[in-house]
Amino acid sequence: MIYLDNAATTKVSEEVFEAMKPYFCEQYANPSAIYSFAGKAMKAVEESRKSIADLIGAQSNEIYFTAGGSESDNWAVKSAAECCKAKGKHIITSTIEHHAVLHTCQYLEKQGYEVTYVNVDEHGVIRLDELEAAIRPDTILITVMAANNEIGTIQPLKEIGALAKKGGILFHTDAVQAYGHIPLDVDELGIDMLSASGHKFHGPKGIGFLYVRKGVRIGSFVHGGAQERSRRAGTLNVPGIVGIGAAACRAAASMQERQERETALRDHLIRRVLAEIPFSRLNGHGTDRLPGNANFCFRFIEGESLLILLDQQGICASSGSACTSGSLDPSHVLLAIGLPHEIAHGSLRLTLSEETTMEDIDHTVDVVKKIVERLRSMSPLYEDFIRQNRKKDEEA
Amino acid sequence: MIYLDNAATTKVSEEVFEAMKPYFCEQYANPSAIYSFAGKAMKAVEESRKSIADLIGAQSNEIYFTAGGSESDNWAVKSAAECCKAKGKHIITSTIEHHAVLHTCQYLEKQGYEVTYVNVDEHGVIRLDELEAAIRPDTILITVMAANNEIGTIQPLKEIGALAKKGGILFHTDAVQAYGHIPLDVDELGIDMLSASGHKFHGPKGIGFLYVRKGVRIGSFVHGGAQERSRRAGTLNVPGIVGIGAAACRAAASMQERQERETALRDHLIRRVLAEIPFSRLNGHGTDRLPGNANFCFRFIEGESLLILLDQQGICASSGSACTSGSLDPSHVLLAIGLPHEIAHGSLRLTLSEETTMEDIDHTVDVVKKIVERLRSMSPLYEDFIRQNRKKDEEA
Amino acid sequence: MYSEKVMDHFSNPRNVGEIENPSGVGTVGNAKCGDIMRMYLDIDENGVIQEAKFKTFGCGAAVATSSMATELVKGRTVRQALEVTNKAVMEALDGLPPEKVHCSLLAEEAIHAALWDYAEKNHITIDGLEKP
Amino acid sequence: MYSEKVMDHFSNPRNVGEIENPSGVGTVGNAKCGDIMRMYLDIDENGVIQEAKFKTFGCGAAVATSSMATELVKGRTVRQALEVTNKAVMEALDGLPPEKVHCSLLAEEAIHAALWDYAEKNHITIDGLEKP
Ligand SMILES: Cc1ncc(COP(=O)(O)O)c(C=O)c1O
Ligand SMILES: Cc1ncc(COP(=O)(O)O)c(C=O)c1O
Repeated sequence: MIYLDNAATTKVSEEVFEAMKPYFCEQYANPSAIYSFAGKAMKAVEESRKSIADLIGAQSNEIYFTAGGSESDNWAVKSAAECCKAKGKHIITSTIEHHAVLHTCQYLEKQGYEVTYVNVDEHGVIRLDELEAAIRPDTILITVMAANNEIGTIQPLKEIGALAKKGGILFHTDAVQAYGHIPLDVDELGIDMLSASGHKFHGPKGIGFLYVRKGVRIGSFVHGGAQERSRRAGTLNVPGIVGIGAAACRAAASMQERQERETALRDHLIRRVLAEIPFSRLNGHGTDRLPGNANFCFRFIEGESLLILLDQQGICASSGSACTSGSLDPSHVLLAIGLPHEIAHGSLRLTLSEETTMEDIDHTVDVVKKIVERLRSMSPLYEDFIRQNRKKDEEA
Repeated sequence: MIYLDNAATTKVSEEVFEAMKPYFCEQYANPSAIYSFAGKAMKAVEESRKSIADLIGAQSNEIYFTAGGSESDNWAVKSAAECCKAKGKHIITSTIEHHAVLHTCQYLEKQGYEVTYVNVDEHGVIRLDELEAAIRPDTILITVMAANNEIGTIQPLKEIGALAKKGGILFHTDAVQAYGHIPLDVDELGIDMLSASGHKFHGPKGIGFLYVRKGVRIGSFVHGGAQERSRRAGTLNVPGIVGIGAAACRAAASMQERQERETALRDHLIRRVLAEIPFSRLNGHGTDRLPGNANFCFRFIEGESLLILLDQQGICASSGSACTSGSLDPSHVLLAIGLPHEIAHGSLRLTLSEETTMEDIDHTVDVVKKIVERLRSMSPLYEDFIRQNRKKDEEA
Repeated sequence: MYSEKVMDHFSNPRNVGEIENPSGVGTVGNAKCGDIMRMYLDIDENGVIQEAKFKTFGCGAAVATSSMATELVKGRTVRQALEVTNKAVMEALDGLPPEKVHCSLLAEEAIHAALWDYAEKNHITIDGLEKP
Repeated sequence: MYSEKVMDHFSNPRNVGEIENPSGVGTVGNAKCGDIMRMYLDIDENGVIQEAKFKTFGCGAAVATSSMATELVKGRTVRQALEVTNKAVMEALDGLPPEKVHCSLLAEEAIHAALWDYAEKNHITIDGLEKP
């Protein structure tokens, strides 16, 4: 099997799993308890918190554990809306956010908030001039993702952070795809809140965190016990927390090397596909993109068929985001960068990990090539296109 | 170490851990993906859902996975409030709920809802007459826990369910302490929503579920992807889900045997403590209590000191609930059953598991006895009490 | 997600291709929704479908339903072909996931569209066939 | 949660007990809040604290601060004992968790209460000592 769907989820690294292991059947204490058995679990929790904070230049006490990226996004956006409503009810976001942010914004619209969805350019980069123009006196939150999950485009966070600061507006970023993959520094970038999820960087599923800058007010999302300084109730998921901490540690240690290696593989992949498969295009930015992300459109074919045939060849890939598979709508991200529907339907996302090899890439390109040919041979759109071209040729 | 804090959390059973293991580093797929590698993960998720549903006589599609008991409680209560607000804004609960329910109710009060907190009797059983009298035309939700986490009292769910049904009111129960420990059947008991948490019955931390009866409207708590029939966004925590399913399976298979065994040990513990330690009392109901729960008050001494000294003897126990440790207030549950503050401060909760032995119990009683003596010898309250008694004797 | 039959018809679709000078050809669906089916029919003077071919742009279910639809109409009379409903196609494929049922509707429409074209070309009316 | 010093003074509290006919005894705190401290002092004719004993109902920190407080006042003059503030007790214990700081305040109050009793019994006033 060649697994090229690392943006959907990653394999838990063996080291991370080894770190988690003792916390299931041995160090199983509830860390909030008073006895020394629980103290060991609490120590592990706090060590994890520190590793996580270190990677983005934050303090331990600015990290709140959650059940994943979606909860972090929901919490950040809903809580900012709630806490700042005296100031105003206007939120700014982009058209290419993950559904965890978009659907939360739509929910808030029903609650009487106003949301401006700022457009992106053809590479998926937010239009900073539009963003600046959207800022109003009653704007309370700007939430723009660090890097897009589908097309991998990295956003100009520093510029957004500066605009937010100038306007005295909270800045949240969904860094679920970026954290652990590219360097991020909350102070340098002016980020007030940041969401991340363990399973996107070789940590476990079901654990994530929200960074909240000291001094930024944040309400509870889950009410109950006094865990996480009374901000997020629920018995701490110790193995999960240890796992995400270990994954953060690993990510910090190997960041540069991984980035260079994956970027080289990715660029090789992109070069080969564009050169060898006609009527293909790269979606997202040519260089300001996640090291492991390549996203293509192949005209005249549809994504799901492509994915199933790839699966039959042992290649795991995706089209759009995993959680919207089965939906009939083409990706909102591809539409936002200006692709027509029929082209947006024919997308393929290949996302690499540290384990991906050059052989994997080359084999995948060979297979994709054949499948695209096959699907085109049965595509009425391709038939029409060829006929029209022939007609043009004859007329000329 | 003798671990008698199983109401705070339990050890993940080896079988459960074995079941989870392949889903970290091998079957790590995002189950929402389209390729067959993901199909295996999804199958495991659905098998877990079935095991969980079976244990309470529910259908698979009535089970929604969450990050734990607190999230389930928050979701159930907030969502019922939101969905039914056209009918009314009145909620009924009890005075001895877990903070995950109580604090959520308090939050809703700030949002304009009205909450009636029904009292319990001296054994911690809800006063059904008060509950019935509290029902109004605008009552939308009754939320009463299945069994209390501190004193173990089991509530008359069937009677509550009948009252709810009669009034056309949703009935939610926090079964975090009960699920997997005592038989529960949602149809028989008339339950519309039920919360549970994996780590309370030898499953993993960070995973729970909410049962929602078919036909009951429920809003999203976490907005985003289409997971859990678009009701709870977030990449599925596959290992956690497999773990809680395996734990449910195990619990189902051993329920009766465990119940009998733990009840016998518990009753032995209670008998010895009450017989051998003067000025001690049992909190909660004599028989309608969780098989593994014993809760005592020892007059003239304070709980935390007792816990630390027990810890020094290798015994893990708690006083009040784990998540409020460090708080200065005595347990709201002990106050609700009518104990004065100074007695409520001196409580000890010992909660058993299937691994607890008679030797553990006997040793614990011996140790508790000595510690209580020691703490009394340094207690000014005990000094006063003895003096007064002496005086009375002399006067007599 | 898909039944074995669907996977079989998707992986080894029957009757892919075009027919030169077909008796009837119909194209349904649109690229915006992600599914386009084109069906070619070769119908002899007795009104029997001698050959059916298709081209489809769409998901696995779209390809499989097209393939199955061509199989079901081949050798049938025009009248019998009209009875190949979306239900018939679905049943022949051992079912489809709920979100893919529209693909089987598309297959039914594709048959109708090709038959309509055949009827128009031959200036006949086929009872029970409406303009697609 | 607690420092080693706190644990030591909690596990092996110094000066637990009563003094028969003490020069001064004071009880502070209340059972409602979960902490009661009683301090007994034996003060000689020169105003030097010869002995200090305590009884405490309360958490680990309450016991440890009582124990430390008795240690700190023993052998001191009444004036010096007045300088044993909650800060001094906390520092001597290498700190307390934030939610337990009130215990050290209680220890300071217990010293003051015992001294007040001593002053009343002997009809003297001690500069800087207020009625607890
Ligand atoms: C009765 C009850 N409800 C809710 C909870 C919360 O569960 P969790 O800590 O798994 O979120 C607990 C345990 O902490 C509990 O005992
Ligand atoms: C950009 C982005 N945000 C949020 C999420 C949600 O994270 P999770 O599925 O861990 O809740 C994802 C991934 O699914 C993502 O890619």
